Amino acid sequence: MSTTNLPPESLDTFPKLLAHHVEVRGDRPAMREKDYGIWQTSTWKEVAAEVRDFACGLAALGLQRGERVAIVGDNRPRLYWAMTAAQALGCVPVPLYQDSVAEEMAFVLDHAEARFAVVEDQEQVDKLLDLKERCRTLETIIYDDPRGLRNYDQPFLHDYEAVQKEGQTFLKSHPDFYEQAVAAGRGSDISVILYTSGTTGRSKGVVLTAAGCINAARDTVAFDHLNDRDQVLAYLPPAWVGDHYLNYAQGLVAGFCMACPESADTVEQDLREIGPTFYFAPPRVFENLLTRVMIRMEDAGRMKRALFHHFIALAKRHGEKILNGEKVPLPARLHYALGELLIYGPLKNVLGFSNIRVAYTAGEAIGPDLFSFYRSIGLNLKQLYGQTEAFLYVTAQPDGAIFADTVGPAIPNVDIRIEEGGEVLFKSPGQFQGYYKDDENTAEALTPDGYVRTGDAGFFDEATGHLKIIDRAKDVGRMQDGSLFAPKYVENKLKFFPFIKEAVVFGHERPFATAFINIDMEAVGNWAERNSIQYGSYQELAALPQIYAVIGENVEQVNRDLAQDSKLAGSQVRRFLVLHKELDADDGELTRTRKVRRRIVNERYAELIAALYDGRTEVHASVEVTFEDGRKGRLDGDLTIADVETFPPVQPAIRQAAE
Amino acid sequence: MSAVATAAAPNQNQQEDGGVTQNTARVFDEVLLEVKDISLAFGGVKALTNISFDIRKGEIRAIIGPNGAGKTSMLNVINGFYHPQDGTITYKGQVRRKMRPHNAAKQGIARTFQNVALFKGMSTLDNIMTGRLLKMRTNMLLQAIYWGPNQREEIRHREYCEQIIDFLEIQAIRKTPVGRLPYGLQKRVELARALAMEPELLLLDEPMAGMNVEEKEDMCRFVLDVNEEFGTTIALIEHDMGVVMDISDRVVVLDYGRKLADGPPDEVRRDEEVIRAYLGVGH
Amino acid sequence: MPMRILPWLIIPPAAIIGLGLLLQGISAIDSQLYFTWGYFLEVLIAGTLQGVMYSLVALGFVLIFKASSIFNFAQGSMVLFAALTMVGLMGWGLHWTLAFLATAGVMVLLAMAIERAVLRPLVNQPHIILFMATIGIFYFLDGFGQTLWGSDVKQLDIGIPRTPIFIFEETFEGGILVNQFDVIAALVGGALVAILAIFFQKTRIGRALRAVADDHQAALSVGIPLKTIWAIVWSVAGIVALVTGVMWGSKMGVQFTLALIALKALPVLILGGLTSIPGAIVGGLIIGAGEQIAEVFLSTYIGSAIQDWFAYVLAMLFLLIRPQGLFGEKIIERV
Amino acid sequence: MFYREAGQYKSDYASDQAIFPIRQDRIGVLLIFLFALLVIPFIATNYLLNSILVPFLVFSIAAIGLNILTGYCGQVSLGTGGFMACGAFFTFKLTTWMPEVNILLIFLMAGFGTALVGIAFGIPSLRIKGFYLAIATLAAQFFLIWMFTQNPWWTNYNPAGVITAPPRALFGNFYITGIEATPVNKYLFLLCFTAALALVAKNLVRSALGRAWMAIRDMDIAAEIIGIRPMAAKLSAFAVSSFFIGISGAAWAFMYTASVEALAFEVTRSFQVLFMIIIGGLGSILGSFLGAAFIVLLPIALSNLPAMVGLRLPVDLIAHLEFMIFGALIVFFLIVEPNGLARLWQIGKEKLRRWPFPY
Repeated sequence: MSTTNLPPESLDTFPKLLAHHVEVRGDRPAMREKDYGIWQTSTWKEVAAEVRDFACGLAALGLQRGERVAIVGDNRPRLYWAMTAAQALGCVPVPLYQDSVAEEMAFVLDHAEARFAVVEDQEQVDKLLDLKERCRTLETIIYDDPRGLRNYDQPFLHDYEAVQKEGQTFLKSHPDFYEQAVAAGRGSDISVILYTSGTTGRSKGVVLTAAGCINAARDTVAFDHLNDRDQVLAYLPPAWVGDHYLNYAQGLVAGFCMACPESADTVEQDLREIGPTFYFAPPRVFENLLTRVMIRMEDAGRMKRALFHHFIALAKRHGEKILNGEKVPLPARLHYALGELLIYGPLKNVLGFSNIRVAYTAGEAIGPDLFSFYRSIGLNLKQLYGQTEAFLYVTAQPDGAIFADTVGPAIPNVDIRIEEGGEVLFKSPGQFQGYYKDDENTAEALTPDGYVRTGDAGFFDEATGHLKIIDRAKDVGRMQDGSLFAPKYVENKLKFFPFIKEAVVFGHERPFATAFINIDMEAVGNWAERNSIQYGSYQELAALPQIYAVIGENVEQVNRDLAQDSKLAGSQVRRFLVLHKELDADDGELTRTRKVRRRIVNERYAELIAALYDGRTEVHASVEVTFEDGRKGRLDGDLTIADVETFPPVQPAIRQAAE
Repeated sequence: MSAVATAAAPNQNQQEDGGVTQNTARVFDEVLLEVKDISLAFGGVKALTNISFDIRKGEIRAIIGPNGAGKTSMLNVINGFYHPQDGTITYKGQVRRKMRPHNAAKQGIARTFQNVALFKGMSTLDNIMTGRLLKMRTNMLLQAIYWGPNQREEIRHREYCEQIIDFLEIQAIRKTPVGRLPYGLQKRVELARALAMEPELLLLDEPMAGMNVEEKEDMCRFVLDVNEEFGTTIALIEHDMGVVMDISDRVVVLDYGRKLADGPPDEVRRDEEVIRAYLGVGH
Repeated sequence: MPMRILPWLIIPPAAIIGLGLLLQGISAIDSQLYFTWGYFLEVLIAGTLQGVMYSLVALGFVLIFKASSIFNFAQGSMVLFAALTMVGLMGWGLHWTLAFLATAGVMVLLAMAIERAVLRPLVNQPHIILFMATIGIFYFLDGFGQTLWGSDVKQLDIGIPRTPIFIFEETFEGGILVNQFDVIAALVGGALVAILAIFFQKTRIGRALRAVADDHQAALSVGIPLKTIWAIVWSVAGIVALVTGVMWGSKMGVQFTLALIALKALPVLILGGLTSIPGAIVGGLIIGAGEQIAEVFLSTYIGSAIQDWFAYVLAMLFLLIRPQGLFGEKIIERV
Repeated sequence: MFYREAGQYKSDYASDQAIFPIRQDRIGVLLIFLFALLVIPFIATNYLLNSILVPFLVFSIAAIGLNILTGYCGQVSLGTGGFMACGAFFTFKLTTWMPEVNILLIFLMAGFGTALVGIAFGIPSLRIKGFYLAIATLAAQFFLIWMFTQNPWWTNYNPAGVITAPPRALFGNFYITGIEATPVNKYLFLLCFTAALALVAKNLVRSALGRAWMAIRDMDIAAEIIGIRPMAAKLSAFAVSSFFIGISGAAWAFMYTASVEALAFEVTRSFQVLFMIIIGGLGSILGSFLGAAFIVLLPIALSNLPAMVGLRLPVDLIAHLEFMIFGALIVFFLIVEPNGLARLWQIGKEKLRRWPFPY
């Protein structure tokens, strides 16, 4: 069933799609940006003109077909337009994470051999000027925001608008240049190279073709019935596949409007204002949001709190069924409608979720309770499973068939195969061509018959036919007694507690499982304030005995849950410690997308892990940290190790799929 | 004497923070404002005695001196709030008769105050919009109807104010009542209001007083940016000698209502009399 | 700034003589205007004595404004309330001296109640809010007094002679008629001012009150809590109201219009300055005399009953020339 | 709770600067207005119209006027009664002089006349401030009332010094003054007129003029230094304020009481309106309406209360008790919420917008 007006299949590059939207919906909004206090809006026509001028300007500056153009910055319309402009010229945009450290950035720039870079502002210009020595190919830098750059007199620095002006002049002498350049584009052209921040080692450039990107996006646009009345907020890093797919590619396919926030600090406010209809956020965001909802409700008056909890409990019983269109008795339906008026509606409004038709989460497993919470208040939150290598989607849950512990069936035109060892393989229209200039890794990632290895372990749930992901294939281990050890599974369960921000569980080839815990500064700090407990720093807060007590209870609860499942009962956590520092991407402990880098944690905290297993109750920790400005220092502290009760496995009972 | 501590600081400061420094010596020729032999007294108490100096177009001019040296009185004289008993003020080549502050404003002199003088009952945006009042033209009847010419004018000036808001990075507090803002931000809003007047001469009375190091750095950057981007001439009073030496082109030193020294920062710093006044020798 | 004495010795007589000469001139041209110097002086003295009564009311305002920056609109209803209470107590058979003392006690209690119930919760509010609150008190006391004691007109007689006497019979033809009651009232007023002056100069509390007027912080360092000071100052104002009520009440009877004499005191206040006790006295005299002279000599030209507004216009014109009032210092505005 | 603001973004300054930027507010205000316009005339009794709604609307206009001067420009005035009298007597003289001119136009002309008087009495504000000014405005109050009582010309030599509203129609047979005017007619006219005036006031305070007033109110020295001419700002506030108050005086005399003497605009009237804006909220148009409603309803409630609970008290005692309770309530209210009903409403609205969160 297709209610969506998909563009003709012959349009196989993004610039061609742009031209199509100018024809079909030229005066509809294509892009909004909160700037100067209001949502400055550009129609498809205006966008096309901006893109054309900039593309011609790039050509005038000497950009040649096939070259890579680095794009560095936040979600700014002009940077997106620069991507399309590059693609129009048959060049390849390479978006970079704007907050990545100099070394990472230098590597990517060098590896992609970018001669042109389009950047956001002075900060990025300064960064690139520093790197210019090391990146021999970099020749021209174009900046969007001229603020503070007045006195920079380097000849290779150009103002975005000046480039566009030049493009207009160029266009006068080459009136057909742009149309010809766009027409020369082929679906087989490389559309974009996305560098993955990879859990291990150097970044790899994922090469995606234009036709692949567009075909993949067409499938999901049809799958979720997206159309040109939809609106999204582009707040995720443009260098991440999620943003490039969900907002850029889907937007150009479906013709919907992409809104850019005013700044990273105002995303929440901007989300409330825009009220998107399609929304994506990693589970972490939903989790933080729920934590804050609960904390704020703690401060509400008694009446309001009672009302809130009453209706949330009601939603828990009936909300999901109502959302799934299942049978619910009329009184409960009416009761729920009252709840929608008094609690759910206002709550979604304050969070900016009122207009959302489809919301997705992905990237890691989401706690079932967390997932149910949002669905029960009427937010159509679904899970998908995907990868940069697939150009995002591999599986996604269709409306009405949602299960907290699955990621849904393969989406149309995607083929999935489970390998002997449990690893998930797929073949999809959007799948990548290979890693850029890296045949070795490409060969490793692809099977001889053209399937892509995901590196994740999973299986198809028999009852639902949906894919279930347990963990990274290489992280799924065995306890010493040979029973299954799925650290991520346990960590996710731990992280669902409000005080626990991050957890790292150890146990592979060990007699029992142990864990590092990171407390959630906001939640714990709030709790400490309410109980008038004095603390000076994160470290002090983390070491409080009261915190250990609360977290001990949390771990015990998880153990009780794990004992329900005979397969995973062996993964119960017997000992844990609360880390004195937050795991941090700047120290390499997390990826930019805030996933734990297990290997590095293992290395950096070897002493602590040893202590967890040798029976010590206290251990001295000393670890190197990187401050925001790049300086390094050491953080010292004595950490307590606590023991937790474990439970014997319960005899396996029949689990219900739609729990 | 409290000035001692601040006076001692700059020498170390100078080398350490290279972040916001006016590094090259700039040359200015055109005199924008000249005060000559100004004397001001309040019922027998002399606040200023025979002060003469000039402010040149495009420069950042600092007025420094110990507490009670008459710095603020000097600014008050320049923008017409006090009327000196003696002396002349020449602004843009014209000798000025007695004038009220709003006339000074009309001629392009804007200022900020030592103790923030914002309109507490209004939002940040409205405060900045008041800076545009001189440039707004529609009459009362059109304002009563609002739609049409008045609305277009409102929008035009709103656009200008939004640019200043963007420039000073105060987007997040646009609609916040200024009374609720922390002190540092209030100072920034006050600067924004003065900038909204598109002044030729901007008088800043201790723009960094009561700020922490980070806020001071921001403010320094803004002052330099304003001078650079808009070409606004700036006269500022400041206690933090490090700041003064870093950002100003020329410095005039007052003490007990008299002028002690006048010249580039380096010269003034070495001046015997200035050192004596600041160290309190002989008092 | 030292108050220069000389102008005060020269200006008033000069102004009086000048005004007399002016009126004499007019009467020479226009026979409708009756003018003799004796009649002029008689009117002047009657007005000045009336002015003392205005000063009494103004004094109550000034006391409170000085100590707390509150413009106490309820001063008028305090006058009414005090007079009603005293008449009521005398109606129970108390001698007027006892009734006076008992009423003074009531006024102190009232002051404490106002401080506790109204001022304390409103501390640190803008002046306009406190002003509105005193209007609330005005209404309350108005209603309260009449609920307790009834609203009919009552006579208050404490034995002040009312017979008019003639003075300067040899200088002016027919002499000058002076109301004995007014003279006594003026003496009482003068005595009250003297007592207050001693209170402010010589007692510790008085000095603290003056400190409060200058600076609340300084007052705290004197060691007397602000709320105590407020209660005291309102008590003093209450007793001043009582004296005012007795004088006005015995002059024109005790009835609800007594509350409106507050309106009479207001031009006195802007003329003399809200914070100046001498200003209240001198302002009262000027307003009293000016009003009387205008009523007698000008009503032919501009209509009768001008005493309703004449004082205001007089005070306002004066302010336009000298915005700080008679005794205020020139304000140097700072930024 | 009822706010659904997600998705109500502004893509141009015009809608960002709208009076009611939130859609739910627009709908709410429209519903209230439609209810007042289309439903109330059919269900309201004459008592409700004559004794509550009409005076409420008349006082609302006066309160808006005084709020412009005191709440927005910071100049305390106690001369409201006098200016209302101006409006009433000007209207009377104008409409008896030119009976053929439409009464609406006469009202406006009377308003402009009062504005001129306001400017004259506003001149002292250039030199004096605060309570001094408040007292000085009493000069206007007493002088104007004296003028209207003493001079029989103003009443067309009526022996009782009373002016009576002659019958005047807005159009055709739609009489809004005089005995032919039905309560419903008066109410409907006043409703639309008040709404239009409130819109004008709101437009002024959100434009350049309003900002100049508020700047003078908040810090007059700083205002002058950014180029605002204090004289222009203050006198314009006096003029606009008096315009509104004059019209409300005219409406009082011609539509509420229909026959009135100058003493109806005594100084207590000035206090009454001042109470309205203090209790309603200084510097708020909405507050002017709320304050007017409060002050109109309170005495009615107070005088009906004893009878409702079955107490039979002598009339004068009831009057005194009313005074007491009124005074006590004023004080109580100032203590509870010195910023007025508008502030309470604002807090409530913020709570609703953030619902279910407490902050």
